[in-house]
Amino acid sequence: MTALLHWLTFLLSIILLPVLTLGTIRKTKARLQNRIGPPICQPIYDLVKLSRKGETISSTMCGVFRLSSLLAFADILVLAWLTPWLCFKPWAPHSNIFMVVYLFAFARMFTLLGSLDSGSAFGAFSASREATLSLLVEPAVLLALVSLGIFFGSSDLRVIFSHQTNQTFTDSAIWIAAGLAIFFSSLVELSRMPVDDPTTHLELTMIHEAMILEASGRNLALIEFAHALKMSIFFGLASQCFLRAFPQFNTFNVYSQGGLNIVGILGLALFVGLLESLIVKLQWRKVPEFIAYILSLSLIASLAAIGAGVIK
Amino acid sequence: MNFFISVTAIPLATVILSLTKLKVEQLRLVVPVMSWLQFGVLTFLSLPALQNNHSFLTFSVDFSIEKIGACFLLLTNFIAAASITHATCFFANEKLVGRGEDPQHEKLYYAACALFVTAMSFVFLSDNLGLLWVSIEATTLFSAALVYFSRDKHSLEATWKYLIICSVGIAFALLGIILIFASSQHGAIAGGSLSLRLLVDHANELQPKLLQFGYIFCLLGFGTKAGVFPLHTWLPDAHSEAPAPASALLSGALLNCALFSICRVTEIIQVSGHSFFATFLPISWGALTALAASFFLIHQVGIKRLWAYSSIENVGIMLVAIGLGSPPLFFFQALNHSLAKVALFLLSGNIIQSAGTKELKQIKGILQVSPSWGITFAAAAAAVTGMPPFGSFVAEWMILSHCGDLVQRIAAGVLLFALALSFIAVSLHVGRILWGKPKHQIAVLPTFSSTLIPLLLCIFSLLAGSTCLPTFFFD
Amino acid sequence: MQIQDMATFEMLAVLLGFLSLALFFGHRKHLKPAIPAALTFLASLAAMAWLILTWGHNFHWQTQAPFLLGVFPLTFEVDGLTRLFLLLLSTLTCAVSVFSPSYISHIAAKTHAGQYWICFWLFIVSMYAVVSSADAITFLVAWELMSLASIALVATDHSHQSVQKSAFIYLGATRVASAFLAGGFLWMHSITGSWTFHDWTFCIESTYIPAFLILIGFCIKSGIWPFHIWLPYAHPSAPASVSAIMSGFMIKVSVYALIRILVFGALNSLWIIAIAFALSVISTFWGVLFALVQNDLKKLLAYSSIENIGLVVMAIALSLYARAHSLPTIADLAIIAAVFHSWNHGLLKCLLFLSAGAVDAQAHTRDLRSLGGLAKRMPWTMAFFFTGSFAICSIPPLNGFSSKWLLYESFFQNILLSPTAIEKGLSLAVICLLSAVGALAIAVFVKAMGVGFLGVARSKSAQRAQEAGVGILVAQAALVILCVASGANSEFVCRLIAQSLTSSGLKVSYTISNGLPTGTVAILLSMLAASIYMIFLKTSKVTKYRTWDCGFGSLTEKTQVSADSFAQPLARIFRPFLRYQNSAKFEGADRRHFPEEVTVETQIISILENRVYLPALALFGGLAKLLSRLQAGSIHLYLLYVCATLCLLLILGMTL
Amino acid sequence: MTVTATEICVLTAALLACLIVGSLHLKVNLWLYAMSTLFIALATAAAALEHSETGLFVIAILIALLKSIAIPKFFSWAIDKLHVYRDLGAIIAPPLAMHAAILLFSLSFILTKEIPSPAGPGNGWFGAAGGISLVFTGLLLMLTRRLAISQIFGFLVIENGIYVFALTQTKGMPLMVEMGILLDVLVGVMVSGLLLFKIQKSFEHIDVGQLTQLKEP
Repeated sequence: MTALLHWLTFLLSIILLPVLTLGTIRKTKARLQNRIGPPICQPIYDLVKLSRKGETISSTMCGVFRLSSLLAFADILVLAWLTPWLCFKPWAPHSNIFMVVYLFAFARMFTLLGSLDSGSAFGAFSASREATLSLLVEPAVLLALVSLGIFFGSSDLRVIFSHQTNQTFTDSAIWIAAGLAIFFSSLVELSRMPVDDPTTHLELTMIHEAMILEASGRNLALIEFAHALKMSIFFGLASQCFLRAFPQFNTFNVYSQGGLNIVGILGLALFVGLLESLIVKLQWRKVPEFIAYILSLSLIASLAAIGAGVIK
Repeated sequence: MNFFISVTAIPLATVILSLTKLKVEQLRLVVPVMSWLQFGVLTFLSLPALQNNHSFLTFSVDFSIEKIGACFLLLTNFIAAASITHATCFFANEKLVGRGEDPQHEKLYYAACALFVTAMSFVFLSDNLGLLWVSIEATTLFSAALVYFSRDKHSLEATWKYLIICSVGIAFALLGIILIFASSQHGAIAGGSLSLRLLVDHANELQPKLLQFGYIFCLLGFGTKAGVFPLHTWLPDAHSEAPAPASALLSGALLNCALFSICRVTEIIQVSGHSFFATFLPISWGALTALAASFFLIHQVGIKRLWAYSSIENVGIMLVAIGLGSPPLFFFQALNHSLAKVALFLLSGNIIQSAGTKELKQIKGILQVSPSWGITFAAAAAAVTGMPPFGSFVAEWMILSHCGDLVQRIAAGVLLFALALSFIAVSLHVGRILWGKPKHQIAVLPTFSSTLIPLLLCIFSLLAGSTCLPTFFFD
Repeated sequence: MQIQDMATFEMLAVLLGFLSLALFFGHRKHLKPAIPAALTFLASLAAMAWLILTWGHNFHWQTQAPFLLGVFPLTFEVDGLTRLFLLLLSTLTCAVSVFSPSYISHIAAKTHAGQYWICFWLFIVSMYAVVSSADAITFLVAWELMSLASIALVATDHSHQSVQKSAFIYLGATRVASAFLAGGFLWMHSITGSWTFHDWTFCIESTYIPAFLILIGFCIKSGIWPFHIWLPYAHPSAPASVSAIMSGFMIKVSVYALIRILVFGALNSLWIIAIAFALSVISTFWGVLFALVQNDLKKLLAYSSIENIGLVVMAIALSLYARAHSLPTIADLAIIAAVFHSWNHGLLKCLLFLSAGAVDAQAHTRDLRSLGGLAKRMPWTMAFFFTGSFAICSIPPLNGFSSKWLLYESFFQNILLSPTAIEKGLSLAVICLLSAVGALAIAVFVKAMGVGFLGVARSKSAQRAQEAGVGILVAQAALVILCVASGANSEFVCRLIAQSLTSSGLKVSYTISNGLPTGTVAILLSMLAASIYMIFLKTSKVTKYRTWDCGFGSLTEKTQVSADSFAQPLARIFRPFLRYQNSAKFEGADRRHFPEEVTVETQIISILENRVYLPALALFGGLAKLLSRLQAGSIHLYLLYVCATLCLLLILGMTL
Repeated sequence: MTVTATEICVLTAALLACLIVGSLHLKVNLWLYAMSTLFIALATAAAALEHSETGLFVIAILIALLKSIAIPKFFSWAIDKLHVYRDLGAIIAPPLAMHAAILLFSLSFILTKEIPSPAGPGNGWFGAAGGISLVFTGLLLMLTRRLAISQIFGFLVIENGIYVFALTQTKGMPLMVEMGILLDVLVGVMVSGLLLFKIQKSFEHIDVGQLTQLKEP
């Protein structure tokens, strides 16, 4: 019975959390700009509207374009099941760090291909940029996760995120470092500010938005939802890291843990909204430097984990 | 005396036939038969020596032969017969490309060839160092006539250099022989002796200093004839200017004679206990020769000069084998080199006739002109550069694996380097010849008879490497 | 005893068979390719069947007179490890022989069919021999035959200067490699007195130099940095059927030999392991970096081979290191990773080269700058190429990921288990680098896929391309199925590899308790995708319209992103390694302000080639020139040499 | 230590050979060579007297007839026929070369001092020195002359030197070998003499210093 409940909650969070996260970010930004802004649930309405519409695709395209969004979406769903981004997530098989990272790559690769299918220069340029960013950010994500893996002696995220030890200062430090690394690299992965401005209207400066320029209707709905889900997964992981940095977190029961987790995700969304209101998009050439900072954060976390292991 | 007659009868008959008014077309039928007959006679004569491993077969006072010598004798005559057989076809084609108008030249060629081969045979047959020297000098004189065959300025220049440098070198060898003779007079053998067998038997009692210097002079002298670096200077000129079958003989047979002489003398000094000298010198010199020759191969312009330098490289390898004190190894390497190199020279002759030039740059697309030539050529080139499954791979591998002490290992390293370099250089040139589109009008169409001998030689080389044939020498 | 007679008999059969084939086919310039291809297929199938049927049995053969190699017998051994590699070979040969008939007919005009097939057979047979050889001499003989045959095959289309050049570069590299090997083998023989690989151990200090020589030899032949220079020349120049085997299997022969000689010989010199490790790390990075900027599809694949072979050698080096430090779990994991990745890369690279060959045959070009839009014309080829690309980018659940994950995992375990902090840090750095390399590989293959197959055709010939013949497709489909199958059953394959290695004498156990859920992921993914498609996308109303052009209209094939510009942002980051050379040409009457035609060409300058290899070659050339000055033609000079030598010898004689 | 008649003759021959290096006139060279060879024949005869060997007498006569009369006659005829009377000299000037030859003459005494002679210590030293000196002189001659004919002279001098060495350092080389050597030299001279005319015919000179067509590029 509890298992069923778990599953139901989980499915509900898969459907709702992404939308709420996105909505929270938008709302925060609107409020900070002195606008009322759309309701938090606006993304849901958007998605529903999109799925009612017909699709317009380029005559140059072959099946790859539609296939890519489909597979990317399915892949993110699988990831949502595999990755312990929610602490009340039901059982899943071995969710290996490397596998998770490469499943993200799977989705990215399809998105890149989809953007190239139309023969449009916008899509292709943004794909090229996305590939460039991924070169820098993939090690950052991987190392952030690996730092936890090293510290807890396993490459299985399930093991890592269910660790119940008496917390020391080192533990907290490493959780926080890894959380920061995951959070910041997620900004790059998700094409948020300061790397990419999702609300920009100039095709030449866009990254993610230009890749999906040709998408419309249900196809766009899939892409948008997958993107939002990916965001929740990342934020979920990051928020769990931050939460687990507090020794008290382990003492809570599973419901309050879950609640805190969701609050954490929305909190991070709030933070992102705040951030996006305060900073500007970086010039494209400055982006690698920014990511280099994130990578070094991950590296520091990993080295700290190694150091902690050696001292232990 | 019987022995003398039986060895010289057929060549003399050939000489006489060549100098009579016999038509050259008829001669072309007779001469190969004669040369194969001579091969048969010599096989019959040396059969007992081949069957016995370590004993000498004595013919007369100054003439005897043992197993390796007999092997060399047969190899030389086999090569000679093959070369002459091919030569008849080669000269017939020469007419087609508008060269060799005077049939008298060709007749003279056959006569000189017969004498040359006989002189070479006596190198292996003679037990007497003096006679050995006389035979070697005779080979120089007779082969000069072969080098001079085309009677143009280049061949004249080549002949002159060949004659003068080799004669000077051989003169030093004579000095060396005299020193060895002198060393034998110091109590070892009453009245001294030039008999190789006696010298080997009494090697310990020879005067060491004289022997050592005698060896140095012999090495220098016969080395000049063998073409070790830097005494090789005559060799590329002579080989490239002689007609292809004669180049084949020079490279496939004459070099062996010179090296065989070195081998015989080395044997004495190695038995005498000064083996360091007789090991170190040939091995290091051989390695150096191979190295230098492989460098020479890089920027070659002439097809036959290329093979000439490749011969020098192989001479270096054989010299190392001699220094290792293993005549069977030396013979095995010589056998493989001779088979492949003769095939290469003969084919190069065909290619030169067909392309109308000796310049490597001008020859292209032989694989398209004639796949059979091309493939045989490639196979022979692979054989000569020590690629498996040809015999030279096995021979070189055995030589390399015999290198034991430090000096020898360094030499082995140098040889490995030289072999790699020479393979690369040779195959660069061979590739350029074989591949691409033919540049020229095809003057001579490839025929079966012009491919037969090289192909057979290649097959023999293949058999020497991929069957148990060599075990015969290494018993 | 009986088995030895059998070996002789088999040798005879192989020789006679080969001879009769050579006599029958060798001289034919034109040949129906179906006949020799069918022969190849049947023979490979028979070999595969034999390998599978005799699974678990080890065989040892030694030839008797008269089938000796001079005085050396030929010895062969088939054990677990051999069997794994032979199985890969026979699989690839099967696929290639199915591929060949329709492919060969495309290049028939440029090929001498008889010579091609003879060389091809020789190539295949010699690879069987190399892998199954039990002693150094047999190995070297087969190795050289393999090299010679592959050189001839690379030069199949030898009327082009560029092909000749490639063949020569390959030839030089391969000969240098065998010189190193010969040196190492001879040295080992003089230490151990044996030619048999079984008797060679590399545990004592005197064996380190030969081990190093052997390592370098194999590194050259497998295309490890900085010896990889030949590979991007040779593989693209050969016909696709050959480059598929060369890249798919021939470079793995070196990997096999490294495992057979150095890993089985328990090399424990940290320096040599460190060198192998460093070189392989650089190769992975270098390979993928240069693959990124290639415009020739096959060249791109060749550089990707360098990357992957780097991964394999890295795994071998890690295994050696772990064994030397008695960390058996890591050693086992790494060696399984090495073998598994060799397998996977073999299948994948063969597949990709076959696809590239199909593209080449149909579109008459491999240049990404004139490809594009093939997706609509060659949908099947595209599907196969895409699957292969995904797998080689190690995207789960395909097989490329399974082996790369093993490598990641073994480095991860190394961080956990190895004793010192330096080694932990190094492993971490490698993990970081591997993921960067993985991301770069994705960029590389997205470029190949996106620019090559998607968008609008960039040239007339690409526009006219048709779907390739049935044989070409079937061969690729078979390989795709194998890739997917071995990816989904990765645990089974790992256990198989561990068992095979154990049966060949190296104790290896597969200890991962909870393996990767690749199978589950695969099934889930496809089910999810299928159901979403059925209920959501299929019913969607689709309208076709122009690509978004900002309202300007008239998008042409020129307005697409080009292969160069796709790679540009990444290439800019790696400016120190990737040196561009730009050249612009303006044409027209008033060229200055209103040129009629502007041609801009970008070329990558290979630093290694320009700074290291060409100067080295120039050094050799210069030395040769210097030496040839000795041969100046003057007889006086020549006589002087005689005098000089005399003096030298006399001095030597007096002092010694 | 006694100096025998043989040795005096040999040294005289060696000195005469040194003089050859000093002159570029072919006829003078030829004459000097003939004289030098004659002294060698005399030395052979003296040795024959010393060891009372009749075989050596035969050889002495043969040398006198063939090498000091027939060969010079032949070359004298050839010089007239070719209309070449003067060499051009190569590398170093003739007077200098002659000094070098004399230097080598003295050097050869130092070089041969240690050679053990079968006749006992100290014996045969001068003979060996003469022989070696002749070899050196011959080499020098070949090096410092441009004409083909002079190179043949040089070779003949070397041959003389080797013969002298054999004569003084060994007790009786086998006759057959001696004859063979003599025959070879003769044939060699004939062959190279023949070539001489061919060179004149093809190149219109006999300057071998100019024969440098065959070389590495």
